Amino acid sequence: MLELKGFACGYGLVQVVEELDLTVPSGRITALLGPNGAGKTSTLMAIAGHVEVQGGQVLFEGEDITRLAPAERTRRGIALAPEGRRIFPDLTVAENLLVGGYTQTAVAARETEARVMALFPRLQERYRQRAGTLSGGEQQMLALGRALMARPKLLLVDELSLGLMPAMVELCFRALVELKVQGLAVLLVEQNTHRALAAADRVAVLVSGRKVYEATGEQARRDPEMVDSFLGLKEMA
Amino acid sequence: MYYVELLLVGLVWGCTYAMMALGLTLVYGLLRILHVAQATVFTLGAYVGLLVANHTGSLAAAFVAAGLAAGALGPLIYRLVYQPILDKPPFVALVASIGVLIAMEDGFRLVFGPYGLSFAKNTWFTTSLRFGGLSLNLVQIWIAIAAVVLLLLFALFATRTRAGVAWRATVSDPAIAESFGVSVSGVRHLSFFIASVLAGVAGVLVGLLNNLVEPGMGSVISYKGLAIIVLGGLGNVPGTLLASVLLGVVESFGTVYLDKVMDRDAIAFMFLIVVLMIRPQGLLGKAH
Amino acid sequence: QNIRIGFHAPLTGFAASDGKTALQGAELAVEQINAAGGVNGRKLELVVQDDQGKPDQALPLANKYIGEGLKVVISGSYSGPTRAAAGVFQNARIPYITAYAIHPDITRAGNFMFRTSFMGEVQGRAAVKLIGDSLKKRKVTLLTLNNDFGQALSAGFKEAAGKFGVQVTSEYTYAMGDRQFGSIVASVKKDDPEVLYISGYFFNGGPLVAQLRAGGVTAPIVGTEGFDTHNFISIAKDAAEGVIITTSLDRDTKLPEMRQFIDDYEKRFNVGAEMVAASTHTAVNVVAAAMRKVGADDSVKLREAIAATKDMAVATGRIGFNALGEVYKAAQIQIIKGGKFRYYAVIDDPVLLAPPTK
Amino acid sequence: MDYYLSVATFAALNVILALGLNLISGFCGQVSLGHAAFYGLGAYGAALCSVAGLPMGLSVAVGMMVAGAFGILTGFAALRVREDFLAIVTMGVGFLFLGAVRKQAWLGAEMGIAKIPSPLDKWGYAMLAIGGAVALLLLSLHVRRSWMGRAFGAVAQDEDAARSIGIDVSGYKIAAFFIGTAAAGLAGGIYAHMTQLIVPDAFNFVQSVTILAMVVVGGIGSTLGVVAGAVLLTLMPEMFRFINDYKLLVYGGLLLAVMRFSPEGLAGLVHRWTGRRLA
Amino acid sequence: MLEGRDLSIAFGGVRAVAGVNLRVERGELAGLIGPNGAGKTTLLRLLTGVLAPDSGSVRFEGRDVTQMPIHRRAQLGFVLTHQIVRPFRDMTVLDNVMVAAATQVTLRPWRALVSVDTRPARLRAQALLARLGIADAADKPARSVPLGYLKRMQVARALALEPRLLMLDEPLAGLNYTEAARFADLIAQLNAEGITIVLVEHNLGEVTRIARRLLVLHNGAVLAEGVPRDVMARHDVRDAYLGADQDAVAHA
Ligand SMILES: Nc1ncnc2c1ncn2[C@@H]1O[C@H](COP(=O)(O)OP(=O)(O)OP(=O)(O)O)[C@@H](O)[C@H]1O
Ligand SMILES: Nc1ncnc2c1ncn2[C@@H]1O[C@H](COP(=O)(O)OP(=O)(O)OP(=O)(O)O)[C@@H](O)[C@H]1O
Ligand SMILES: [Mg+2]
Ligand SMILES: [Mg+2]
Repeated sequence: MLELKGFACGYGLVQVVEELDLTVPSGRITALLGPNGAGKTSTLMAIAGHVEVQGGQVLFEGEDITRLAPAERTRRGIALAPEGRRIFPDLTVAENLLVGGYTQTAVAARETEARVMALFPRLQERYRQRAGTLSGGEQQMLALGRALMARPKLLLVDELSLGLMPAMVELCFRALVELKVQGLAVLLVEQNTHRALAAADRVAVLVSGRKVYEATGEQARRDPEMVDSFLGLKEMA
Repeated sequence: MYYVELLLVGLVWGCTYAMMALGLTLVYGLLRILHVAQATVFTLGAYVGLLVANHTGSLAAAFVAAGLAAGALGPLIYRLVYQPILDKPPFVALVASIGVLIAMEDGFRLVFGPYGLSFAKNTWFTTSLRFGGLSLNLVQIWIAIAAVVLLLLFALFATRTRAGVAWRATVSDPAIAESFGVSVSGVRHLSFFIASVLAGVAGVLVGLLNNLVEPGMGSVISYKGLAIIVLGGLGNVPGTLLASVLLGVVESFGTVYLDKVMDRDAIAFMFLIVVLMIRPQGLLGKAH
Repeated sequence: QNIRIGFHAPLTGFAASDGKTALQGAELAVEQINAAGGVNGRKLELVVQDDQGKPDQALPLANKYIGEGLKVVISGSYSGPTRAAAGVFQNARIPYITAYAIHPDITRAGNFMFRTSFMGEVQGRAAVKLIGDSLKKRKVTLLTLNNDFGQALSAGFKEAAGKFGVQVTSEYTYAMGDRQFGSIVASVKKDDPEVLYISGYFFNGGPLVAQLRAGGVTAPIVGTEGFDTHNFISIAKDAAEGVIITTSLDRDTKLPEMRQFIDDYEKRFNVGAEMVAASTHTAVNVVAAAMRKVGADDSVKLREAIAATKDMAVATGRIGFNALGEVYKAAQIQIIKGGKFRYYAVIDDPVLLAPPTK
Repeated sequence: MDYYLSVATFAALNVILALGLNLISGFCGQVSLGHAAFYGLGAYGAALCSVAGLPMGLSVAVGMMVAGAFGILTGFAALRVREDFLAIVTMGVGFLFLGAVRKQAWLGAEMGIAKIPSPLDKWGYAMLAIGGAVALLLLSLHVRRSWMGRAFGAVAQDEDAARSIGIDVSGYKIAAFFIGTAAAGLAGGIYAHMTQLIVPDAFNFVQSVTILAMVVVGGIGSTLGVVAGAVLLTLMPEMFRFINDYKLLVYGGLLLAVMRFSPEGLAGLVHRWTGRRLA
Repeated sequence: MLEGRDLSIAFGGVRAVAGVNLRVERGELAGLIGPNGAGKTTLLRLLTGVLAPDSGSVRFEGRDVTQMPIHRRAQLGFVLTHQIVRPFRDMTVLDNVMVAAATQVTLRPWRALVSVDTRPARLRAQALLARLGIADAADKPARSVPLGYLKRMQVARALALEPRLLMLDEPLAGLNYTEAARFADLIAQLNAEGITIVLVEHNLGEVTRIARRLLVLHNGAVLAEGVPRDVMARHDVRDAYLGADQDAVAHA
């Protein structure tokens, strides 16, 4: 589905990720882990088209999308639930979802919306509420729901559990698993290593902008200590 | 009767403000830019309208031409001036905008002369309708109608259409909106276009009302426009409307009753300051 | 070598329209004088500077003229810059002639200062006589432009009102930038005066008169030299008909110098002559006449020669200066008829129009 | 000579004005579009005292205090409103000052105040203005180095965060407004005595914008940059006298060009070329 | 040490905090937990003065501080860190901490004007950065430093104020679990050194590990209060906080 080849990204003169090769297959959750500042968010934002790709290629369904505008990527099937959620606070829940499905026809959007509502019934209850007044968890659901409205083939999720209470974290992870079962490719960035390992089919670890470890979910789960050491936490702790 | 007349005068004048201020609100809401250079768009509209009217004798043609000319200038200013400095602190755009205003005002003077031009025939202005002791001329009536209709259309657009929702999404987070397929650059150009057409049309109307089009005619109304968008609660469209009308009325009464104390501009800005000291977020703005 | 005469005017900024007209009047005078052989065989040359109508621009500019060794300077500007420059030229002992700035302080800066137009107060008095004696009206509403020009005119008007039995029943003021006068029109309708006296320039007076008439005010309107331009008529259109103004230029004049100025100006610039241009034209001719007498190189002698000007026929009539450097001349009353300024009356009252002598 | 002296005096006055504004806007982050009003308050305060017979030194000091006092009031306004709201409120303060003075007979209304005693000669004023400019320059450099400058920086960047680490945000804002506007008052006092004539229009919105332009063209926050900006923008219209008719066109165009191509102003250019940050 | 009496605030229709009473004793480490939107952040903002309560009062060391401005409270040693990190973005990390370390000097603007000596503040700031393990980022501008560093910098900034009462709003969010554990240890250590701490956290594992006492907020009111083990054992707490998936969470 998505393939990064010799990928590098950064901000002007600073390159924060280099020489990254990564494959994100459909029907799988791929977890991208790493300590703070490793470049996970930057990678995700670069795939979505918001951060400058400074080297290598981004291939999506075999086509080079390295230089495409963000909107065009969405049209091709990439959707983003960004770090910090970044819902539109002044718009209602309904309007947020409308923007999410902006590239879809009205009919398709209505259909997708029904599915999102089935996934997150809470959003139905808050349908006409200003999104800025939702609680943290509800906002996270909205961010996921908004991304799903674009009917993506690839979903990019940054910090799914940040600031969520445990029940909420659980709910959101369940939703992800359900989506992957439906055939979606998911690229997940997460600090909650245990939770991420539990859900992931593939795991890659990024440290200081370089990939230091890659394995299947099975392998990684068998040896979480191993992952920790790659995260650079083991020897510090 | 006298008070009713003062009120009416204020309302009509407030409508002119509204047409100017709505555009400023659009631009501010989207880009956080205090678009002082809107004044030159207004003035260009007035000049083009006047030249076309004097040439063809048709006011309809004048409005269309003015709207188009203004509608071209606004997005052009965005492209050449604002777009490259969007990520800079806001005063950068403000000073650049003031630079455009100074240069263009002088440009108008060089091209059209310092004296100002007037309409060869201005039947709208000379045709008055009388109701009891009140009289309004056709220009004033058109101003009121144009302001109300255009603002209603805009309100419908913003809340009821997909494009309107996309516009508001862009206001709150352009990068993410873009990511969902909203063409941010398109929305920005469109906003400048709408704002500029409004300003251009307002320019012709004010030109007709004064029967005079001059190089500096836009600056004061544009400063007041900025005061209005702040008064209304930056980026808030209904607030802008309310503030425009209120300011028109305050000025209308103030120029009579505070005549010995301060002039018209001072009255307007004193009102602004007093309101903001009581409600720092503006009349209909949201506290943060 | 040419004789260089300083000339500053607001060529840019809010007063650029009067600045341009003023410059044209002066240029016409220089062209005419040079065509006739110049002064004592030398050609005149204007050294033009833009003061933007701002006092603080006038200071460096005045110093620049002094630094360049000019012996005489003419102001084609408003009171602000002219007042600011006056002190500088007085200290440098350089004759300084203001063409149409009306503030009293200018000539009081010293004996090197002259004025070829009416002081504001004098013109205001002329208007009172016009209203009281010719129009025979009593109750007047003043619409005063809130700048030095308007305030000076109104002050003169109010001061003389009692003498002619004229009563100021109300006064409203407006600012330079105002073009919309709805509340003033409403107030005038409420007051219902017999006559209106409006100070101001064409760019605010034009819309004001138009709006008054459109609002149904029918009382006669008396204006000032600020309306004395065809631009006023093209703005106010039909509403301008019947407006009477006090000014220095008579379009139906019999005086050859004035007649010739009016005709030549129209020929040269393709627009009707205006009071502002006539005034700068006059100033240049006063300077030239003085130079013919005492030469162009000694500013003190030049001052004496200018001060001695008496009963000189120029574009604005027959003029002379009093001890303060103020001009004496008759006030021309013009009326707008058929879209043109026409003769209405002359007020030639040496007592009423006497400028102050100190 | 006289000409150069008077240009130099105006340049020095503009340096005082621009550095004062830079303290408020550059150091403390409070955008002001009404600085000319304080220039005017200083000028009127000093002029009234001087006409009433006070010696010049005392008059100028009173002018500074008047401007500073109104500056403190504006500082209180800055506690209520922020950023763009504050920009427009200060713009309003400018219009309010002008519109009120225009109508006050005791301030000479439109006629302004004339015949202000003028005890110094041209050299005297030039020296005084330049002395004031140098003093303010040193003060600015000192403030930047002092803890006041650091606290200003914190307020400018995030007032809520500044508050939560114990910085008296209100106190600093008011201090910035006081110092900056008192400086403008100083310039106003010197100006009034030098020209012996002040009229309201000299302190209008365009003047405020011109001062802001000096700050921004120089590089907001950079003391040396702002000095350069003030001198440059004073000299430029003088240098452009020969193109009389296009002066404002060029001036506006220049403002635009600087913002467009070097938004950090002259200081930004120096930084780009030499890699060094101007103080 | 700190006492909130009957604190309430509403935004529009939402009663975010409704009649909360709470006491924090000197030297304790209290955890404040509750579902998303329970009103924890709002309560903290009321206590520290960022928001003014609609009703109720706040007492700090026996003094009524309800009307006292934030910076004065901070100077008294009553300090809050923000849930969303707010560095001075254009300053270096070191400068960020230095400004906080100099509150004695910056207390009065006029005194600040005559003080140029930065050494004491610099030394203290450097020591704090070292203590929090971020000395390597001292000279980087805060804008370019990753979130984990900023979170620690924020705590360094708070410590520079020599707080006696520290309120931390989700300091562990965004840290991975080993980092979170280290950070929690640090918090416990600070507490052991005598700083009273109120900690808002969703990371239950760490809060229950280091906090002596838990307060559970639900719908703007205190639902339960007591020793972590007892509180977490209560059914109403588990229902409110953990939802239906109690088992899953118990493992987290
Ligand atoms: N706008 C920016 N300009 C310059 N550098 C940046 C910018 N945003 C991030 N960086 C730098 O890029 C590097 C990677 O940051 P990124 O946010 O991608 O890390 P991350 O792995 O998502 O970390 P975290 O777990 O803290 O979210 C960091 O060193 C950061 O300082
Ligand atoms: N300024 C505001 N305007 C309107 N509602 C608000 C405002 N601030 C908070 N709220 C509402 O008050 C409630 C409590 O919010 P608060 O931020 O205190 O929750 P919290 O317990 O900190 O949640 P989280 O764990 O998600 O941070 C929420 O429902 C929120 O939407
Ligand atoms: Mg990240
Ligand atoms: Mg919270």
